[in-house]
Amino acid sequence: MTVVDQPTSRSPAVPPRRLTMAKAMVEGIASEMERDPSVFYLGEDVGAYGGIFSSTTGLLERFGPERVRDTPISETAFMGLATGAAVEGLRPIVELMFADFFGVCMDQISNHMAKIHFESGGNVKVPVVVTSAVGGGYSDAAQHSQCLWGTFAHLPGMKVVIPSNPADAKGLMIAAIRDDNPVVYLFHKGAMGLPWMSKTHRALGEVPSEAYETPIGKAVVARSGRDVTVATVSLSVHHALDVADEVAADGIDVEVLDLRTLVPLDREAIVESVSRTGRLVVVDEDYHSYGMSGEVIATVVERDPSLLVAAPVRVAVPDVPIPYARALEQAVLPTPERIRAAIHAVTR
Amino acid sequence: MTVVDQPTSRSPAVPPRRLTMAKAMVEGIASEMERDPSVFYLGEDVGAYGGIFSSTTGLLERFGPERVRDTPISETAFMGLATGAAVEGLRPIVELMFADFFGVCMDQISNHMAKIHFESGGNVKVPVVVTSAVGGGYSDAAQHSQCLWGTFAHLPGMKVVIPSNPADAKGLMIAAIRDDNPVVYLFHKGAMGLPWMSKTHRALGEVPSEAYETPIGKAVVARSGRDVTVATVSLSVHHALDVADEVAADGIDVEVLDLRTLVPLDREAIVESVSRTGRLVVVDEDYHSYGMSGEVIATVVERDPSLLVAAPVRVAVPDVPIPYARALEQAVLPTPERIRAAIHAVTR
Amino acid sequence: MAFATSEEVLEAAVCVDLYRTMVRIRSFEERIRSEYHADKSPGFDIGAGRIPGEMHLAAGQEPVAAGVCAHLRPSDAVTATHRPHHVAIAHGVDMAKMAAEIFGREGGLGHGRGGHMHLFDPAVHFSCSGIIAEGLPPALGQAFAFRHRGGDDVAVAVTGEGAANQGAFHESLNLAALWRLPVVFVVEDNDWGISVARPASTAVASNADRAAGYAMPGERVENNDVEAVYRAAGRAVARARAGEGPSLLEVHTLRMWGHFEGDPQTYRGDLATVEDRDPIPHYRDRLLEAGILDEGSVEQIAADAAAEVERAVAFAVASPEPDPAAATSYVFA
Amino acid sequence: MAFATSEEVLEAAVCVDLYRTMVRIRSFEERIRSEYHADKSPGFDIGAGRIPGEMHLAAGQEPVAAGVCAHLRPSDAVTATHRPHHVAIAHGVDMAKMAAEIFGREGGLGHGRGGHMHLFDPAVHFSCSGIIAEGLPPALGQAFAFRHRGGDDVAVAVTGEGAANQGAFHESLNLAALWRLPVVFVVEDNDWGISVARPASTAVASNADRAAGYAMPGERVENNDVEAVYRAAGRAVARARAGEGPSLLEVHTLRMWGHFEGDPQTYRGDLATVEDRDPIPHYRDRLLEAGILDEGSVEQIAADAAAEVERAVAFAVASPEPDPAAATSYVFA
Ligand SMILES: Cc1ncc(C[n+]2csc(CCOP(=O)(O)OP(=O)(O)O)c2C)c(N)n1
Ligand SMILES: Cc1ncc(C[n+]2csc(CCOP(=O)(O)OP(=O)(O)O)c2C)c(N)n1
Ligand SMILES: [Mg+2]
Ligand SMILES: [Mg+2]
Repeated sequence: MTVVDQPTSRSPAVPPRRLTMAKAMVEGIASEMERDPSVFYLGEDVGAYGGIFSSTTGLLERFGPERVRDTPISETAFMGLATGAAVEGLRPIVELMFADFFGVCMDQISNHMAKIHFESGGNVKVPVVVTSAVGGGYSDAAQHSQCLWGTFAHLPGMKVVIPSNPADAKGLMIAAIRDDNPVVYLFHKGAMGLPWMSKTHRALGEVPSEAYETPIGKAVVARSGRDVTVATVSLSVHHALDVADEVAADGIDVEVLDLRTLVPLDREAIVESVSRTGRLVVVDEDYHSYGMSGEVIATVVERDPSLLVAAPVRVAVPDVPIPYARALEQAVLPTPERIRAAIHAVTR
Repeated sequence: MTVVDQPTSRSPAVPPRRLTMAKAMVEGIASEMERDPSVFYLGEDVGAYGGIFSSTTGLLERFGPERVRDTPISETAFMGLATGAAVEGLRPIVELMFADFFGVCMDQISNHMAKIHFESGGNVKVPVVVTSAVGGGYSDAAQHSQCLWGTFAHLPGMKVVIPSNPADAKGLMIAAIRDDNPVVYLFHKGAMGLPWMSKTHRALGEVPSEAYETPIGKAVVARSGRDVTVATVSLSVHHALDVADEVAADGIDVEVLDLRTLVPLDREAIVESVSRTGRLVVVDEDYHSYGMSGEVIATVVERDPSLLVAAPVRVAVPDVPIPYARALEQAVLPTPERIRAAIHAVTR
Repeated sequence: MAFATSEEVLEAAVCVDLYRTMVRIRSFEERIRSEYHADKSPGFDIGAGRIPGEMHLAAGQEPVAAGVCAHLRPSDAVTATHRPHHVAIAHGVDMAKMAAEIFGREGGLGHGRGGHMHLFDPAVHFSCSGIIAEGLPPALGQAFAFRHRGGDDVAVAVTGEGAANQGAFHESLNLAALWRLPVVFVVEDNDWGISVARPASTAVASNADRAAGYAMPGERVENNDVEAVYRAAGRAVARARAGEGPSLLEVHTLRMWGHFEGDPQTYRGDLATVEDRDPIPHYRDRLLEAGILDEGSVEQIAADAAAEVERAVAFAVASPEPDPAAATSYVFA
Repeated sequence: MAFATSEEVLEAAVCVDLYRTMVRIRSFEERIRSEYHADKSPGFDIGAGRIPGEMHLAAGQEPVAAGVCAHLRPSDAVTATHRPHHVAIAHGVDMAKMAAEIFGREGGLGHGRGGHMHLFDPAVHFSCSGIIAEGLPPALGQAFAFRHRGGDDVAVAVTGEGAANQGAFHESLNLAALWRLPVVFVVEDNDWGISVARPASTAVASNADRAAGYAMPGERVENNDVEAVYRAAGRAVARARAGEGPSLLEVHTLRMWGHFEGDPQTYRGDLATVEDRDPIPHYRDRLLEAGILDEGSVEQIAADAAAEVERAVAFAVASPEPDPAAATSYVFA
């Protein structure tokens, strides 16, 4: 869905520019397409539509239908096409419209795209970026609201990056395109700053105009604090920052760690933060069990269980399909309310 | 592959019977097919071949081609067929020949089979058993050696059971068939007792002749010990027991906890064991990150980090596709050597 | 292969039923549309209002639902798509419970868990799914179960022309043909898969041509003609009931509105002609001309439909919101 | 649609090349077979011995590989299946490095990481995969890249008749046709998908009939006839090179041995006739009769092939085992 926005102000006279994550992502793609003729984008409704979640707005007009290609609804075929094209030296970006659809084409991703480099003993490179929309919060129900980053991150051979803000959206996109490996790039619909979806007041952010890479594999302290580490990614970073501001009033000083990349995971940053705060809350819009939240907790205690002065708490989707009705969905998402309760629990 | 075995001795005069896991699994299926005409089995090479890993040996002869059905290589179609048949009151068992192939049909499993009950508000039941072979150790390389139980267990709506021994193979099969939910039943090729694959000396086990259910969601202490808990599943249970016997000589008393079910996970059993031993090793033939090993560790510390007197250790496949060459494969599998080293590390 | 063509004149009662079903559907879709947009402004916030989330409506595609489902009984199964309401109504899904589900209420078909893309009514063996073409495989299983228990019930799997390029389509047709399952595959060709025009998604002009690849009959109905759909579907359903196996039926239909509500349709060149192609006034005029309907019965049908929809929406809005404390219920039976 | 049929007589040199390729393949497969079984006894332990793991050999299917790949250049791409050796050899994959990979050695194509189902030789754009039909989509991408960079290179995707019922087959054919990609799809119909006979997997007698569903030419070659394969593949490759889009070619071939080594083939009723149907002696006799080969050249070809295979195996066994300390290398570039 697209409601036409104002064109981004590009006057160099009035920095800093503030963009939505969607525009920053597109800017990252466009700058690489400009620089490198081997980059192209393919997926469903990425051409004239500009991406259901505005991931490609304006690219068709700028780069033409050879390089911005609408596909049939044949995810297995076009994922594999991206792999084959990458093997021959192109640098495809391929969109899986919703991460929820992974199951119709996961073999091409996890058994092929992700494994060819290894199976070939390093002789073949597969520089593909797989973009996909994740997340709920707008009643799109069980098949259109999942995050599933735990599913991608569990399987070896692909990097997994998840920008939470416009600057990282651009920088991680450029880094992903330049990376010689398959990189799964998951963008949260609720963080894209779409005009037709309710958004956090943090949706706009400063984005440098020039091309730059945000390093893959590096977490960032989005807010530093002494009392508790909230480790999270994606839209939940915004919620965590909001809650951190609130509980500061109660005298709780929250550190928010934006992991940004799940593969490779910046384990040092996690351990370093928790070794200062002694307390850990993991906020994860993916399912609770066998995913990111457990991995982050294990990362700390396998280093040293005594780093934790209190039991860590997870705020995740409680192993239930995402319900449709608003009240039910809000009950299972990692809302600010649940994050606040977890921070209180862990600092009690 | 099948090398014809001797028919199982069925003389009631000479109990206890010792069966392979494959035969015990088939016995569980056969006893339910006998009892309940709505049970049928479908999959690739499950008829005349009897299952590539002997999961259905003899069933065609006994129950005929209407109830033991070879399918085309169309996993999406026949997985979905199982779902639709279950919705209408049948009780299909459907085989995905290797769990590695999940990516060609995961949508039918995780978005349909697993979610319909929820989406229908409980009005539709989907009693399907998905059987699948897992595991490596015989140089079947990156696309035929994975365990992937973390992938299945991460996604809500399906139970996940993983027998390690013949008695549980039969009892969990019967429980899975009688369960009104989708149950993923993962059997390790190396634990099936196949005549053409090297096997552990623990491959044969006593199996009661009558029908019985092994409770889904209950772990079992396979060996009790005071010093360290080794939590694991599947073939690794055998390795853990072997190592436990060995290190007993060094005065280390190992408790081996066979989780048996990943969904629902018997968190109480894990916490209870670790609260006695204070030390935890998780052995997991699936990939290291974002899977079972992290989940088990998190389960302990989110109850109470001080239960652990030493940092827990994971022995898992280190986020690498399974290599082909024997020496490489052995280096990444959770071998007895690696388990022993972990036990020593954690009890040091 | 093609169906035997028989151009017999339909009985008046059948025509009236087809017309009534189309009107009931349109009435429902128009009402849902207005309810959906009623409280999403200013601007348009997809998650806001009494009906949140994506909304795919089927105005213009009534001939497919009406023509196919006229041949079905409640014991026959139907699997539909992300755009399911027309098929649901035509197959007799409880309209009030369906409305309540769309409103996310406890009284809904799925107690508010499923939403408009996940409607399950076991009473008429109806289901749908938001994943393209993935509704086909479960239909095979329903057909399999029907044959297993005896009788001549059938399963109908509906899909879009865009979805016909998904792997599940191929696998399902082959397996259904191979096992001679009583299934009818219906492709709704509405020219578009979201913004992708049919020639940009499909290498062949008619999906009916694909039927030969499964040794099953294939037929394409042009012009969104409800009576032609009725006839072709009748042949396919009869074939399935007779144990002769599956058939494929494609209907060239019309998506009158956006892919989903909020779709600006800026990609669409054929918008100007859409209203003129609305199948309902055309069919009404034909039945008036033929003397099968008169102005009074047309009004009566419209009024009845409006009243039925009114009752359904009233039931929906009167139904309580689900209790958030039970958000994790129904994961396991 | 079908290819134009031209029954022109092949040049003698072409015939000899076809024969030589088949002999080289058979020689390799026989040697791998004996190496594979050499040290798996007593009993049969799949994971034991110098060549561990599953082993899918292609004896009997040489006409497909030889006939198709005769039209290819090293700059053309080929994606093969779990049964890849014949195609690899015919397309010019380095036999020594391939043997080393099969033996799991550092000198292998994948430094021992891949194994016999995962052979990658970038020098000739060759790859294969153990997942049914999933080698097709990457071939589209190679073809796409070739067209992008200009020139007339093509991609050939080989698959089994069992695999032709997998969703990836359908999606790939449609997309290739839609984008007019220079691809040739080759289906090896060896009557069996492991233990499942073709009539139990495929609703249609010839996959060539499925080509019409993608508006591409389809042709089926009967009798495992290498010259007929050569001719048909020539038409398909020429079409692709000329920018006219993809074609589908099915060859009725023969799986002489088990699905994999160790397969007892108890399910197989046609075993008794297999030896008589071996395509290599038949073709040899034909060329002898036609005076294109004489006994001397037959022996020379056999001796050359044996020597080549001997060198390859010698290279393999001389290559070191990979270092377990590097087991986690090559995950990321
Ligand atoms: C596997 C999968 N891919 C993509 C989508 C996103 N999507 C939803 S509807 C749609 C278009 C469907 O087109 P068509 O099948 O023609 O049905 P129509 O919407 O026209 O009724 C797409 C691409 C999806 N739901 N599932
Ligand atoms: C998606 C998938 N399903 C199942 C298998 C297991 N499998 C390996 S080979 C094979 C049979 C393939 O038959 P066919 O395509 O005819 O090739 P052939 O073995 O006869 O050469 C099967 C079912 C697989 N590798 N991938
Ligand atoms: Mg459409
Ligand atoms: Mg075959």
